[in-house]
Amino acid sequence: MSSEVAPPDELAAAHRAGRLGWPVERLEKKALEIRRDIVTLLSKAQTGHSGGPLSCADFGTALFFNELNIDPRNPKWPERDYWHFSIGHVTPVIYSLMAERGYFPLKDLMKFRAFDGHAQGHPSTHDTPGIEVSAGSLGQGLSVCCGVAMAARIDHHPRRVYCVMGDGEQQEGQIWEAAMFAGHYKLDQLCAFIDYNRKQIDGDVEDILGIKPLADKWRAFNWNVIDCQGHDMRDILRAIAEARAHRGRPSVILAHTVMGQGVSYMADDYHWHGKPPKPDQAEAALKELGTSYAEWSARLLAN
Amino acid sequence: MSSEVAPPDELAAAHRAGRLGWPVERLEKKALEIRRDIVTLLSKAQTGHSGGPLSCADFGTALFFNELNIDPRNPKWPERDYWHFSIGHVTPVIYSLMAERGYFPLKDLMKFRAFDGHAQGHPSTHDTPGIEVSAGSLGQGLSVCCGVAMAARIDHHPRRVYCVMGDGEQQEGQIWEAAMFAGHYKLDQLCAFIDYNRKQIDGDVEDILGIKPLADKWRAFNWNVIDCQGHDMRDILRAIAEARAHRGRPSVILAHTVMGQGVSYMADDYHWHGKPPKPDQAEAALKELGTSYAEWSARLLAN
Amino acid sequence: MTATISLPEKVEMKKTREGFGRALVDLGEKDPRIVVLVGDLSESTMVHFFAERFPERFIQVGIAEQNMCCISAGLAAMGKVPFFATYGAFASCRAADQIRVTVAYSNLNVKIAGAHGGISVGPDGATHQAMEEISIIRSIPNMSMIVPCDFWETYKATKAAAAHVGPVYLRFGREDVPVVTDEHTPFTFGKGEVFAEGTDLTIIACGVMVYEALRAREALATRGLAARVVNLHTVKPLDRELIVRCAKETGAIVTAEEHQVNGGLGGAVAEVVVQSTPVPMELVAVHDRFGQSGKPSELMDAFGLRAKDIVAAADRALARKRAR
Amino acid sequence: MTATISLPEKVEMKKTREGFGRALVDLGEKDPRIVVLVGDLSESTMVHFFAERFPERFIQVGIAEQNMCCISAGLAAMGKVPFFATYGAFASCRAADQIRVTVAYSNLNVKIAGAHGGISVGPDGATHQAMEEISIIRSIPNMSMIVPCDFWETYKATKAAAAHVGPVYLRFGREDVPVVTDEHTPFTFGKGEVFAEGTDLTIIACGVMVYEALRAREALATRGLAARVVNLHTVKPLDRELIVRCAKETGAIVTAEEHQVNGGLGGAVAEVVVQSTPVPMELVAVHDRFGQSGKPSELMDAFGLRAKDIVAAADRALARKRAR
Ligand SMILES: Cc1ncc(C[n+]2csc(CCOP(=O)(O)OP(=O)(O)O)c2C)c(N)n1
Ligand SMILES: Cc1ncc(C[n+]2csc(CCOP(=O)(O)OP(=O)(O)O)c2C)c(N)n1
Ligand SMILES: [Mg+2]
Ligand SMILES: [Mg+2]
Repeated sequence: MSSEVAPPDELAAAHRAGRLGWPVERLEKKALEIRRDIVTLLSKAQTGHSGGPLSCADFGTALFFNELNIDPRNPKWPERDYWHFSIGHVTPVIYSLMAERGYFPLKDLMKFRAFDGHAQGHPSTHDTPGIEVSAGSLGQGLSVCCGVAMAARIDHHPRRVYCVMGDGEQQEGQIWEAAMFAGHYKLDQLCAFIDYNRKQIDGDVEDILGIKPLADKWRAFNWNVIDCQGHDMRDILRAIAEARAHRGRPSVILAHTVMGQGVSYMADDYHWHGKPPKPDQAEAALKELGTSYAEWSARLLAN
Repeated sequence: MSSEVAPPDELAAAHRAGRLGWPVERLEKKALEIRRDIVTLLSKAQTGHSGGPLSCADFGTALFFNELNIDPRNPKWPERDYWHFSIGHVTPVIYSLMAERGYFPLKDLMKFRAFDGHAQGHPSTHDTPGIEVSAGSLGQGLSVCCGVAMAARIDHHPRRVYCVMGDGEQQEGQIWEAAMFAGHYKLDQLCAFIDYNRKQIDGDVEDILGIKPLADKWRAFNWNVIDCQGHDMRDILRAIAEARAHRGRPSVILAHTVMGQGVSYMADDYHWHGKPPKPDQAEAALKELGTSYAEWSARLLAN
Repeated sequence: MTATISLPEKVEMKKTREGFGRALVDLGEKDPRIVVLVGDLSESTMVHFFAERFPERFIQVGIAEQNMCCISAGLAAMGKVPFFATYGAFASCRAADQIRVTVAYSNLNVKIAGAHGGISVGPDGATHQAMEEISIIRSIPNMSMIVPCDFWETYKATKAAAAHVGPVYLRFGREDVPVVTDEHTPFTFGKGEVFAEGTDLTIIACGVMVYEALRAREALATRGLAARVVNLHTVKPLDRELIVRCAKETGAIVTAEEHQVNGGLGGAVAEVVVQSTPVPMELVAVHDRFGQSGKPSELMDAFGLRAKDIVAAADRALARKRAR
Repeated sequence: MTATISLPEKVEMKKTREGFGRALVDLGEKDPRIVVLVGDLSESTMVHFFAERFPERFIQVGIAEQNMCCISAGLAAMGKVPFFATYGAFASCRAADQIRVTVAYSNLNVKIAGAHGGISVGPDGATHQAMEEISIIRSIPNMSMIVPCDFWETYKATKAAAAHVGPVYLRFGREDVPVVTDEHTPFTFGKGEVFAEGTDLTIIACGVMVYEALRAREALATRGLAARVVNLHTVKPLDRELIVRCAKETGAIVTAEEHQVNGGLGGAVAEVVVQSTPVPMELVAVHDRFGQSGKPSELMDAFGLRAKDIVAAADRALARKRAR
């Protein structure tokens, strides 16, 4: 928990032009739509990751529709905040967030991983407008964000930097190099999310290679650690605000989530890490999410 | 601190055939000789590292002349303990310990880094008998030791595994991968030393990229952390025994040392990380160490 | 050795990596020194067969390729025969320094399995399409490297890797690929195999491109052109003798690989050719660009890695041969 | 371009990496976007000049090459022009995955400085003698790479790297090496320079081997043989046109590099030669073995990287040219 309170200039910065600042109810509605997008595009592509994208959907929505100061029509807007998903495999949620926020048409989602689309299996700078740095090899993103934060420091720029990591990804040593760096340089404009869904490809993170006690690790690397309920929008906003207000250390939000959240048969099952729902499974999922493939794919294709 | 006490079978194992088990006074005398070797061979070679080797000299001596169960005349003795210096640049102390312990003649030290000698600038498996795995790129050694410990586990072998790391080296992410692995697999036959001399090439570790709080980091990676005075032989033996007795977690000994320890003008000065003393400087150093270049080089060449 | 291969119209399809997974189990049965490590990709690399059969000799390392490589080195130093498996992009690049310093410089008996090599990895896109492995591994002393062409050859290559003392890198693809060899096709580590005789030119291929080369040969044959097809599965150490012989006997060479053109199989062959028997060569490969998402078949077409591309290259090579 | 270089008997000796260190300061004066990063090797890589002059644009990363590479990517994404420096072994290998995925695939404007390339690194031994860099970097799309031959060329290469938009790898040595160019010798990124004309064969070299090539030319001249000497500092993108021209005009090529023979400069040239004008080539390089400790001069002798070795290779190439 932060022991300090944001000074007025920071609060002003927090209400910059490119922030949507949506209220909880609206965010919850958008998160539901994001989940529909994810299932629909995966069903269409019949390739891609389901589990992680669904666990990231709520805090992802909070970032894109409340917190981030961005201009999707001008992705290189100099005043922008920087966001980066170090877990490149969660492109279904990344692209859904981007499309819903206006970086590119929703219909592009229906060409996910397709030869003739821009939406690559892993985020690609030169294919998708708004992707600033490619990703897909785990463990590299927090370092990229350290570089962005250092650039902001050199330029005395108030840019905030948000990085999304996985919990399995914590096993990569480079994460701890970046953690040590950000702690040393007290990069308090940097805020990392960990999608703490307790699963990775081969099973439970604690069975594969345990990362506990994770909060102690980050504290020992001189970070401000904030726990949050990763599917409770109010708690997510509280955590983000706390991170934003914290001075002198970078913040990491341990977002306690459920892999596959929102689709009953996927929830908490690591087998859904890397595969898409088959069309009939997608239909069932979309029903749970209050729509149908026909309805939702039509919405995507029309926009 | 260990909360458990070694059971009798472990104490027996601790007195195996290849252990010298020298008492403190004899170790202190040998450590002095090791320092003389280091300065002499560096003076001869006029290339190589002074600072780290001198800070490792005391706990290195404790390992080689008290603790390690090895047979230098039969480096591949199946019953052997495994030792590994992850900081490959401290070859002056590695080779001195090896030669003094009998792996090869002392006179080989006088061909340190020479074209026609085996004593490579960094430890080389195929050049020097007793070097089991080459080193020189920082951060890799603890992983190697994890592999050795896993092999022992598969074979139900009581081999103990000792790894020496640097404090600057803690900045390498691979160290934390190995730390996480050893913690997860509870590799309690593994004991790591950190030569905590607070210096690296470009300056003070805390200025370059701070590693504090180091004990907290290792604890958060599920290791048993033991602090020790790295130039106090009694305390070193205490720490090693504690590590040996500990069950259920790997142990790391934070050996608080002084770079260049034993040579007044080198002590605590990072400029001595990577250079040898000039001949006149070496003479002064050897005088402090109670000998002369003529005397000590003659001893080395005669053996 | 010559093992004349002729393809039926419809060829059975099977994954190379499955040959790896199966061979590991068979190796494990006979040799207690075999240990298998994986970086959170048990099923993709098909080491799960071994894991189920020999849980006590299976080590899950998590997502930490550098660590996995050096753990393998430690195991090898203690007499084990470790195979570590991950995607080729991460095996060759993320652990490059560890391969160079700890494994290769120590010449330890570590076997490296890189799954998902090549553009045919498909929808995952560029980051996961490893196409620099041959160049990287070939440059490191003491390393050997095999790029098997199908299920059966992967099976044999895995066993050959275990039998060879020293570090070996094995490269597999992701998809089902045509099975062009069978259980009895000869396979010798370090030796290329002449899969089909011919005198007009030689097509030297590795991996899935061996199939494309055989198809290209058929197409050329309809025009009265006799292409020799060499399966150069071991890209290091290189079968120099065979390459020189092909250059001498056929006077033109086309190489075919699912890999970057710079420093790959084509480069390796070119180095031998210019130093022995300079003849016209054409290199069928990925021309120094990153991959992208798409269906494997779309990508093989788009990146020019088909029989027809080999045929076109053969025509260019033959024209140059005639013009000399 | 031709910049006829003739060597005095006694040549001035200077470190290439010093040219890098000096150029960074001059770049920093003019371009506020220049940022320099180092991994605990400020003096060895000579970025300490920059650090003293522009402390606010200097970032000490500690011993964490992977992190340093990706931090540079983040800086570049924000419009900075980052140069990161460490030893070549660690720049090319420890950060290979980061270079491939984050820097090159994103085509970010990151400049990578690998100090201590080659066997002439001397007493530190094999681990620190980077000799796989050309093979590795050349295989990665979007990467460029320069291997300058002396102090002045390193100075110019560093400025050229800053001027080029996209990732560039610079390779330096450790020791004082002969200064063969001066402030005014032409240097164009991506273009080889003919340093001396000749018609009997061409010696194509990079790095310190350019000096050895010039000395070899003198030795050959005493026997009436006219060797052309090309300084191919930019090993990627390759000056294909010049290579083809040399092959055509002189009919034989010797390459010379302080690097592994597999996939290096020689391999790059061979790939062009076989695809255009197959002529006899000989490759002077390190023949797939690790380095060792010793004095730089002892090692250059022992590993066959001297003018006399180039002369011997030239004789072999010429004999083969004549025998055709
Ligand atoms: C360096 C690297 N190693 C391995 C992979 C393959 N891989 C992709 S996702 C993944 C698991 C990631 O786990 P986690 O971070 O928990 O993400 P989640 O499964 O929860 O989505 C792995 C091993 C990779 N992309 N990069
Ligand atoms: C991967 C890698 N990066 C950089 C180096 C160069 N290097 C050798 S020793 C050293 C400093 C090590 O610091 P520390 O671990 O504190 O050892 P000490 O200086 O105390 O001997 C560096 C950066 C290296 N050998 N390996
Ligand atoms: Mg997870
Ligand atoms: Mg230190």
